[in-house]
Amino acid sequence: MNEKGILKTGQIAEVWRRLRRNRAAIVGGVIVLLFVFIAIFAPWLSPYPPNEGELTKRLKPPCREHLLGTDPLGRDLLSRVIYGARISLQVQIISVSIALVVGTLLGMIGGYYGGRLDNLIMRLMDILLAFPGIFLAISIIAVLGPGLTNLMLAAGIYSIPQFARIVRGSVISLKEKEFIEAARAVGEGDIDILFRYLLPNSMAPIIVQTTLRMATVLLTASGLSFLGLGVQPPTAEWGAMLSNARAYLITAPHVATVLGLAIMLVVMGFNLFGDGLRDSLDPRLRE
Amino acid sequence: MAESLLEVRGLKKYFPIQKGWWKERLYIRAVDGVDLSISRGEVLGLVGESGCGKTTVGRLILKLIEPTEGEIIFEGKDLSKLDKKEIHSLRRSFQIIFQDPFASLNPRMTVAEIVGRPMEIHGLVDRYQRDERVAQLLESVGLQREHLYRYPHEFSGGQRQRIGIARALATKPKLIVADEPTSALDVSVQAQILNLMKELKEVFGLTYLFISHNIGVIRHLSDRVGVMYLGKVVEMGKKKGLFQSPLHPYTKALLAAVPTLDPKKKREEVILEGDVQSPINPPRGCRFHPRCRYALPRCPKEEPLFHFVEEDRSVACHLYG
Amino acid sequence: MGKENTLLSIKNLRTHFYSRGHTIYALDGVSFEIEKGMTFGLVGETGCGKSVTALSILRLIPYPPGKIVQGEIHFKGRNLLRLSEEEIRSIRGKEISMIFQEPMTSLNPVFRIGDQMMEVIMLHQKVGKPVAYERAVEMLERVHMPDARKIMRQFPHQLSGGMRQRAMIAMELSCRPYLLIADEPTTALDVTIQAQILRLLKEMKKEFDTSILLITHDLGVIAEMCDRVGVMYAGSIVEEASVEDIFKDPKHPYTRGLWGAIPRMEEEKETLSVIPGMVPDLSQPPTGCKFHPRCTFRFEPCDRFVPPPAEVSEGHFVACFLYQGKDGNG
Amino acid sequence: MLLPVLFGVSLVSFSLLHLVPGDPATLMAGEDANPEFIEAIRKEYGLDQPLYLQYFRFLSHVIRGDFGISIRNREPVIKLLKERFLFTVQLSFISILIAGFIGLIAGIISSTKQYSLFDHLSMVGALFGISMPIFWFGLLLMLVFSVYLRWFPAGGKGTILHLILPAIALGASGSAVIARMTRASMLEVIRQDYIRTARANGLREFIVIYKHALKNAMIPVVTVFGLEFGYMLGGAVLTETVFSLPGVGRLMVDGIFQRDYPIVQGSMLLVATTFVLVNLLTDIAYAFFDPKIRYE
Repeated sequence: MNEKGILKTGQIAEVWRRLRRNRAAIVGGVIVLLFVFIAIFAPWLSPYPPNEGELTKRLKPPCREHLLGTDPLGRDLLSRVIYGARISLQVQIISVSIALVVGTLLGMIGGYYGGRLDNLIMRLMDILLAFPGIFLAISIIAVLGPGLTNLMLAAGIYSIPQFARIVRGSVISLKEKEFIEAARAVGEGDIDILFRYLLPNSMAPIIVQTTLRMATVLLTASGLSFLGLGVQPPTAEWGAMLSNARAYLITAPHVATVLGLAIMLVVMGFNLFGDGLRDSLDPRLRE
Repeated sequence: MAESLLEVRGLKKYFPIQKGWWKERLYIRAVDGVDLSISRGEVLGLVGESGCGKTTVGRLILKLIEPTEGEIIFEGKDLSKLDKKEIHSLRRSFQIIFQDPFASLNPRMTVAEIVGRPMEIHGLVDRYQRDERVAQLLESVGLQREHLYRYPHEFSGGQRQRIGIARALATKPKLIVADEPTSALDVSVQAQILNLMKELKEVFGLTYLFISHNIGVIRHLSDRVGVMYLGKVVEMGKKKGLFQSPLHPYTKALLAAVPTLDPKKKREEVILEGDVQSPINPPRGCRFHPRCRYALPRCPKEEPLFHFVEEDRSVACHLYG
Repeated sequence: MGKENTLLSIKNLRTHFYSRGHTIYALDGVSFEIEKGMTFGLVGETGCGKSVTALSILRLIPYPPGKIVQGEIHFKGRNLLRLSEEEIRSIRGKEISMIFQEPMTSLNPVFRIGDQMMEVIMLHQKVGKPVAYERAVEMLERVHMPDARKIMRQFPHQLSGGMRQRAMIAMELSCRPYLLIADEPTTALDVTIQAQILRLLKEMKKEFDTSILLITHDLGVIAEMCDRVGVMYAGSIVEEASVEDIFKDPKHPYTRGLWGAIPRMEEEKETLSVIPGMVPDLSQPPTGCKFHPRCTFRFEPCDRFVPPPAEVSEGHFVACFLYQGKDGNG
Repeated sequence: MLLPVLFGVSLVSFSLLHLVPGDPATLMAGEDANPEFIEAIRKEYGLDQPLYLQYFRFLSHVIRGDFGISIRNREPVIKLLKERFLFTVQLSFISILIAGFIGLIAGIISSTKQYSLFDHLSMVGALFGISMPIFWFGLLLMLVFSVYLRWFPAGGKGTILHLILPAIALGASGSAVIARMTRASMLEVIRQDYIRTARANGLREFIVIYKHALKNAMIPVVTVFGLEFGYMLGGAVLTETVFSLPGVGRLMVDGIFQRDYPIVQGSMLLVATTFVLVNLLTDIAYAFFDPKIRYE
C-alpha cells in the first residue's frame, strides 16, 4: 500500500526497522557518524597541530610518532587527515544546505504553480544543467574566483537543479492526488497546501537526495581543490593535499593513498546510507 | 418541483493540449455545453463511460477548475461573478467525496486534522472544540472516537472512505459532489458506503450530485439521472421513467450493456459497436451518430437540441422532435 | 478425475506466499473441476485468491515469494504440478492460455501487435514467418478487428482498451487452446465495451470449442457467461453450483451476503444488505470456517472445524455447517 | 527547449567577463598594461558600447566561429580550443564505450541473477565506482600500471595506449551508474504484466529476458548514456590534470588561473553546447527505443 515516495508519519518506526535490517545502510551510517565525530572533535583527536611541521621530519613513512607518516613540510599526516574531515563536513553542510533550501523552494513553486513561472524556473535549471557535472562547478568558480567560500557557493549552486527537479517531480505527482484537490475543495490556501500537504509528503525523496548529495558534493569539492580552484594550501583539505602529494607519488605513495581512501570512505558512507534510506523509505524506489 | 439549489447552463471546459513534435495546439472538449439543475434534497445521478466528462462537470461545479464558458448558479448566485473571498466562504456549502480512498487523504495528517481542517479554515470551531466535533462526526459515519489520532494508512479502504465522508460533512455543506465514491471498493464494502450515504442524506438534509459509471449504483441512489456522452448530457429524467423507457439510443445501449443478475434472462442484442470517438475531434452533428443504429440523414449535419419531451424528461436526439 | 468429460481437475490446492517471516495462506485447499466446453466462473472479492488460483494452474506463481505447497492439478490426465519446466512451457499458450485484466500492461509496449502474435504462433505451431503472419491476420479478423493488416503493424498504445483486449484474445486463441483462463477480462473496460468483449468470448468459445475459466468480481458477468460458479472467500471455495442454482438459491451466508450487497438493475431496495466486518488477514486466518467471525449464523462448531463441502442438491456444494445434516464432526 | 538553453548558455559565458570583479578591458589587457592599450582594447572589443550590443556582437562572432583572441598568447581562441576539444571528446568517447560495455553486461547479469555472488560483487564494484574520486583513481592506476608494472605510459598523448588508463579512470563512475541503472530497470521490467504474459505464452526464459524484458529495460538506460557522456566531458579535466593530457578542461582551468577570459568563455561555450547537442541526440535515441514517443 506504499504510495511511491510518500513518507507516512506512522511509518517512521517501520522505516527505522527496515533500515536496521539493511546491513549496507548500517555500515554507511557508522561511517558517516564516525566522520562527523572526527570532524567535530578534530582538535582533541589529532596528535599534532595540522599546520605545523618540522622540516627535519619530511616525508617520513608511517612510524610510532606519526602513524601515517609526514608530508613534505614535515607535518603530521594523520593530524591533517583528521582536520581535513572538518573542512569537508563544513563544505558539505553549507553547500548542500544552500541547494536544499533554494532547490526545494524553486521546485515547489514551479511544480505547484506550473505555467510560465515553472517554465522560467525549469529553463534556468536547464541552463545550469547544460554544464555537465563538475564542469558547472568549475564554470561558477571561473566567475567567482577560487577560495573556500566560493567553493561552497559553487558546490551549492551546482546542486540546486537536482533538488529543484526532484521536488518539482514529487510536487507534480502529488498535485494530481485527490487529497490536494480535497484540500482546495475545503478552501485551503496556497501556502497551506505547499507547506502542510506538499512539503511533508515530499520529505522522503528530499531526505534521500540530501544524503546522496553530501557524497557528490564532497567528490566535487575535493576535485575542485585538487585542481587548485577550491580550498587553498596550507589549509588541510583532502583534495588540495592530494594534489600536493602527486609531486612525491613515487617516493611516498602512501600519502596519496591515505587521502584518497579518506575521501572514498566518506563518500561511500553517504552513498550507502542514502541508498539504504531510499530502500527503507520505499522498497520499490530503487534508483 | 422543489426549489433549485444549483443551476448549470451551457457549461464548457476545453483543456488545451500540445501534440506531436510541432506542438500543435488542440483542445480536449471534456465538457461541451451541459445544462442541469439540482433541487434541494434530491440526488442527481450523472452516469456515463470513461472520458464522457462527468468528473469534469463535478470539478467545475466545485470551482476546482475554471469553466471555459457557461454559468453555475448556486442558491441564486452566479459563481463567475463572485470574488475570491466570496468563493472561499462558499466552499463551506459544497463539498466533494472522492473515488480513491487511498489517494484522497493526506497521509501525513491525523484523522482529527483531516476532518478538522475544514472547520478551522472556515472558523467554525476553535482549537479546543475541534477534536470533540470531529469525534462526533466520526461516530456519525460509523467510526470511533479512538480513531481521532490515527493516520490514514492504519485504515481499510472502506474506513478511509468514511473518513472522506466525514471531511465532506465537516462544514455542514448543502451540496455534496460524490465522484465515483464506491468504484474502488469491493461490493460488500460498497454496500456499506451506499447505505451510509443514504442515511446521512436524511440526517443532514443533503443534496448529492452522484457521479458514477456503475449503473446499478446510480439507480440505487438517485432521484433523477443524467446520461452523458462525449461531453454532453444526452438524456435526463426521473429515475423510474428513464430506466423503464430510455429514449436516447445511447441510453438504451448503455442500459442494455449492463449484465443482469438473472442467468436465464438473455440480453437483447443491442450491443454498441465501435469505440467512443475522441473528445479532441468529436463527430459533427450528433456526437453519437457514428455508433447509432437509428441515425437519420440529418444526424451527422445538425446537432440535436437538448429539450423537454415530457415533464421531467429531456433528451438530445433528432428521433424525438 | 476419471470422468470422461473432465478437462481440468484441481484438488486441494494450497499456494502460500512467504514474506518477512509471515506465511500468507493465499490458497488453502481449493478444489473444483472444469468439464469440456464449460465456462466455470470464480467469483469473490479482492484478495480471496481468484487470481492466485489462475496463476497456480500454469505454475506462474513467482518463487520467491510464492509457492504451491500442496495439491494436484490434473489437465487432460496429466498432473501439471509434476511436469518438468520444459513440459509445462509447451502447455502454456498452446493448450492453456490466459488473458488478463489490464490489456494495456499485458501486451509488451515495445513490440508490434503482429510480432507478438507471430512469436507465439511460430513457437507452438512450428511454422515459418509467412504462415504465422497469415494466421495472425486471420485471428485478428476472427475477433472482428477492422483492417487486421494495419493492426499487425501497430503498437499496443495505439489501440483503445477494447481493441487491445481483442488483440489479446486473438493472440491467446491463436493456438486453439483447450482452456482459456480469463482473469477479470473486462474489469478495466467500460460497460458497452465489456458487452462487446463478453459477446466475443462467447462466440469464440463456440467457434474454438474452448473451455473458459472466468475470474471476476462482477456477478453480472458471471450470470451472463458461466455454466458453473465457484464462490471464493479467503483462499477457499465456499460454494459451488450451476449458475441457475447459485443465483436462484444461494446457500452459504457469504454468498447470500454478497448477493444482497449488489445494487440491482431490476429491483429497488431501500437498503443493501451488508456483511459486517472485514476480510481477514490471510497471514493469520481465523480458525475453523474462515467466514465465521463475520457470519451472523455462526454456531458451535464454526470456529473449531473447517466445514467440508456438502452436496445440498445435485451439483450444489456448500462448505458450511448449516447444511451438513449432522453436526460438525463430519 | 534547445534554443532557449543555448541562448542561456551563451548569455552565461558572455556575462563571465562582466561578472568577474574589475574592468573588462583592463582584465583583457592585463593588469600591468598601459592606459592607451587598455583604451585600444576597449574600442577593439566594443566594451564601451551598451551591454546588449556587446552581447549581439559576441553572439554574431561566436556563430561565425570567432571566440576572440587569447589574452595570454594573442592567438585566436578557436585555434587553441579546436585540437584540445577534439582530444577531450575522443577521450570521453572511449570512456563511454568502456563504461557502457562493462555497465550493461554487469547490470544485465546482476538483474537476472539477483542476490547471487556476481550480483553482490558487481554492486559492490559499482559502489566503489561512484565513490572513488576520479583523480585519485587515476593516480592509483598510474602508480600501479605505469610506475610499478610499466604496462602503460604515465602521461602525455600519442598512441591509443596513452588513452587507456585515463579512459578507465574517467569511465569508472559511468560504468557504475550504467550498471546500477540497467539492473534496476531490468528488475522493474521483469515485474511487469507483459513479462507474465510472455511466460504464460510458453516462451523460453531466455527469450523472455533477453528479448521481451531487455528491450523495455533499455529505454531509461539510454538517457543515462547521454548524461554520463556529458559528465565525462566535464570530468575529463581531472583526468587530464592527473595524466598531463592536453584537453579542453585543462585549458579552461589554466585559463582561470591566468585570467585568460576569452579562453574560459570559449571552453564553457563549447562544452555546454556539445552537451546540449548530446542530450538532443539522446532524446532522439530515446524516441527510437520507445514506440510511445515515436508514434505519437
